[in-house]
Amino acid sequence: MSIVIDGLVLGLQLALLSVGMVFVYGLGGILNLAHGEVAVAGGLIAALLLQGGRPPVVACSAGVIASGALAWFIDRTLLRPAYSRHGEERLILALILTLGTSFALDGFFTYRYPNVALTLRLPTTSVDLFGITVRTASLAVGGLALTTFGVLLGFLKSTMLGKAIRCIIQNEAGALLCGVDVDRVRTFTLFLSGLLAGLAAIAQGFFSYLGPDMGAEFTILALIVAVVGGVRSLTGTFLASLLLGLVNTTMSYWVGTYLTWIALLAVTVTTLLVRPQGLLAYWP
Amino acid sequence: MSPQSEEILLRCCEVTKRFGGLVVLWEVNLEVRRGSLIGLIGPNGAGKTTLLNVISGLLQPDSGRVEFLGRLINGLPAHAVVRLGIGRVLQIPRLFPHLTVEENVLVGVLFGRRKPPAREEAQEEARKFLTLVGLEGKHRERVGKLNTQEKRLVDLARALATEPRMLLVDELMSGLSLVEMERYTTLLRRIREQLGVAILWVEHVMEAILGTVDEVVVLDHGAVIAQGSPAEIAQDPLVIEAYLGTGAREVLGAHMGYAGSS
Amino acid sequence: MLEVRELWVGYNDVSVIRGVTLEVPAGEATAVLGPNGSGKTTLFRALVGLLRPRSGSILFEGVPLNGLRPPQVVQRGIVYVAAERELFPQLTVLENLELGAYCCPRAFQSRLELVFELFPRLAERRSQRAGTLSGGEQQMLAIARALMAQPKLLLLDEPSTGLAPLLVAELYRRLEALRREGVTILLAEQQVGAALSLCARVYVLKEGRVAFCGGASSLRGSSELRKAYLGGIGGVGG
Amino acid sequence: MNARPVLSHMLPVLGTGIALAAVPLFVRESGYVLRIATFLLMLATYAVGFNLLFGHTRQLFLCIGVLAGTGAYGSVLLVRNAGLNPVAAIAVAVAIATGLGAFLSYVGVRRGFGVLFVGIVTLAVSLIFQNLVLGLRKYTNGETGIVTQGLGVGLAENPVQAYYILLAVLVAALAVYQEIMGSRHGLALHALSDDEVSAELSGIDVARYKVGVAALAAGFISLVGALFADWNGFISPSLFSVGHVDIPVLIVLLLGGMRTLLGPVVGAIVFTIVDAIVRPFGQLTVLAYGVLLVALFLVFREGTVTLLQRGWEMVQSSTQRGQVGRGVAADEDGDPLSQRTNSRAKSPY
Repeated sequence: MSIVIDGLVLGLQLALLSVGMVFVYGLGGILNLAHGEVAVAGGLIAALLLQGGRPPVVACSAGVIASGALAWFIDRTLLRPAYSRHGEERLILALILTLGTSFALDGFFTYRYPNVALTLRLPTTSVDLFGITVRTASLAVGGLALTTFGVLLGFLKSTMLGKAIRCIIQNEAGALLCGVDVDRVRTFTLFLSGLLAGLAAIAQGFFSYLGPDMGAEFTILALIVAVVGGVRSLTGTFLASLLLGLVNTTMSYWVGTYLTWIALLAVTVTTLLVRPQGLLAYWP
Repeated sequence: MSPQSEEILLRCCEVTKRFGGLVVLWEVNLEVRRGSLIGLIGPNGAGKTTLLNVISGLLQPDSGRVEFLGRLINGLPAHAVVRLGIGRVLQIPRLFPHLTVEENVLVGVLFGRRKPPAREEAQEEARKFLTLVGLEGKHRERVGKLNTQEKRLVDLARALATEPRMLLVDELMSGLSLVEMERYTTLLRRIREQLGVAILWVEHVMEAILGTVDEVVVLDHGAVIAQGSPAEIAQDPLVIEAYLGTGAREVLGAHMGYAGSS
Repeated sequence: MLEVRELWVGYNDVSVIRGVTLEVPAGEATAVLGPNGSGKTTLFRALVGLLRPRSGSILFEGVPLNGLRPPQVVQRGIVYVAAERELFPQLTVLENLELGAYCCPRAFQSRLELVFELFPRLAERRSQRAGTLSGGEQQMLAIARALMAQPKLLLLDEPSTGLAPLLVAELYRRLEALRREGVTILLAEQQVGAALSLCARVYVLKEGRVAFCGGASSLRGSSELRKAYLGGIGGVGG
Repeated sequence: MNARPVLSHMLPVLGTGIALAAVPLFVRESGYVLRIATFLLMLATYAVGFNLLFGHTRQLFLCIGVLAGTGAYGSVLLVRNAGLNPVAAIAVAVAIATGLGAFLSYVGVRRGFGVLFVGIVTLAVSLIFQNLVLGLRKYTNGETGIVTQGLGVGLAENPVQAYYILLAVLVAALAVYQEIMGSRHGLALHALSDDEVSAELSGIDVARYKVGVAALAAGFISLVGALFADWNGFISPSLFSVGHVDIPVLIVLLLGGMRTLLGPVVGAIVFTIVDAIVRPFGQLTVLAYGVLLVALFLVFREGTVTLLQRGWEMVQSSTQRGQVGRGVAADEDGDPLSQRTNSRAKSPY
């Protein structure tokens, strides 16, 4: 039972990570391969601030905001030339630009901060919840993720900007005709995706640790979730995250890490082969 | 007409195509005889281009048969359909921007025929078709340098270079002036007479088509609503309704010459 | 209210609109008629900034619109209802309307009442997803969403497309009511009869040029319209 | 067909071969430089394959490392565990990798994947391969890797001989490339990389070309992979990871110029020099790769070879403006971002 809970919480963390990627793809037709590095950047800044003796809450918030700012910066600088193109050309250009960015950032982090890692230890390791032993880390991450999604959902459902995001994903032309400034919303979405990625990095800090070299892994995890969930569907992303989180924890419990990875990737490839549009493509 | 010219090249039987829940073609029947020039018209969204896509193998019909020279061709990939003798001219020309004008046509000569000619001959062939469409002297230019009219002509030459027995032409006239339209109509007539190619011509500029074609087929909402000579079509109340909408007849009735009929 | 002078618009090197000049007087409904491919949609897209004109000027209430992007045009009070409707299928009717009021959220409540009064059907379906509405209701919603932005000028592109004749009649009754409320309308239509029932002034486009312009009454009995749609050839039988 | 045109269109290939063949004469005393030069040859051959895949058929295969790794691990395991003789083992491994390349391409074509999905699927394949090698510890020794000394054809013993063998592979790849591009198939590849629908409507069997090209590229890549295993004396999964193979190859191709004959070679030379400079800084190489990739794609997307060609054409046109006329003049002010092919000067037919 505690494995299931761990799996679900891991799923929530995956969702934090991948929802941003899906947003950006849905809005801009850009797959941000530097997404994982954005998360790591936030985590590292939080870790550095912690080392400097700042209180954890301040350090973590600063890290999350830094992630958002980095994503915003990438949008305003590197992605400009990509936005001026359309269709497949934009996709390829953005793909290679963000791939390069991710390498540059990864190289920088591992070179400059090889030994910095973010770990957030909680006072107790596990608690008893309705007769089930649950790790406090799981509780913390679960709480963090659920709160975030609550806020995010509220934002999407009830603010004008949130609605604008949802409607651009559905119909960009329609949004333009309503007077939505698509360009600006797009930039804001990158910022938002950065914030979410930063939170995912903090969550990683609760679970175990976050090192400077984990960007690529994060990107790939987000990519897997996005593909399985159908790159444009939020509900799909959410469910795919939970599913893959469960698969991940149960598999690594029963068979070991390598096979888990292979299983995850096999799920991805199979999904692409059977339903290229993702599991829940026709769902909202 | 001689019995040979009566021979049916293409036959569509009950062709139906849906996109999701939307019916784009509904049991379309169509016959194209050897060497004939048929206009396919209809309002926006009538399914004209979809029909051409089904015939040329870019889309597969959901049901029904497409036969060419008595052979079932639905299920064949587009390149195989081209080699059987159905050329296609797209509405917006899609050329190969990194190749010269002549090389663009050469692609058609070398790959669109069942038995491609040897290299020197192929080059000559390509020039022959460029001359036919009036692009002689442009063969070494890169297609990116051409204007859209010239690009359309290159596309036409490329389609002709595959030695089709039937040419599918999609809205050649959009965005043209009357003088330019004249040029195209003359060109298409010449192609048909010189090469004996049957032409199925989708157009929504009615004026261009009605004076040129032998027969008109009218599509509306994916179904054939009328078929006949241009003069018959221009008077057909169903066609006028499809184009001008209900009520138009009442408004313009007096002038239309069949006031009160319904 | 809207003055278009010598407008040229095109894609790449093909000009679709070739020197169109037209005027839309405030408070009136004006129709742009013409067959498929005559350039109606291109004209509208240029008016709202989705396409950049090659030359010519667009004046709205005396102020030039050239170079503005769609959101800014909407803010000036020109709202475009595309033939494709461009709704947000997975949002509810109410949410679609809310987005319509994106530039003027404060006026939302008052506009909503007005729109529901005009289209009571939408009030009944306010929490239904837009994608599940019937074709007629979707068209109503598209127009209603445009009205939420407090338009001074409403551009309607083929609102009758895909609607049954009865629905077309109903739609035009609503449009008539709107016009009486003081909304200026510029309408592109294939359904000549319906358009003439609403509009006082008519332009007929043909191959990107104005082939006829004048009062609706002077069009009745004129052969221009028929020529534009069916060409000169069929005229023999008339 | 007479011999002259064949010779003249193979001239750049031969020239490259001769120039590179001279390298060992100059660096004989320095084993380190020869090693780097040998690695350069492999990189260039990978890039020739990737050029066919991405440059000419728009198949973004992010699994060049897997194809090379299949050649390497396949041949080594066949010798070690199945007792095959090295040459036969390499042949079998190359055949397997060729099949894998063709299969991946076929799946992509069949499902109608765009560049993005092909990229994602092949990236996933790369990760699966990594984890598979790690997981099958019993055969592969996992991360520890396998010492391949004495398992192969003996390239490790004689570095000069190894250099020439790999040079022969590169020249063969270039010759095959040039031969294809000079034939009617070259025209088909140019056409389908410009517009697949149009190519199909001109009668080109796009699917067959894509799968065929993938098989061919996979063959060359895996052959080099197998020879690398032997030459290097050691293989481990990280040597075939995306970061170690695919990214450098991507940079090499962008640096040299996509859809050109010599782009891969020129790119590999420039890349090797840059790499030699930044390598002492350890992790900074990754940073340098990244910055290079971004900078290249932003400002230098045409590649060195195309730029040189353009410059050459300009020089030519200014000296003989009268005869060349519009054709060349038109080239100069063309779209600066579009990539040109090297065979432009000749007819690609």
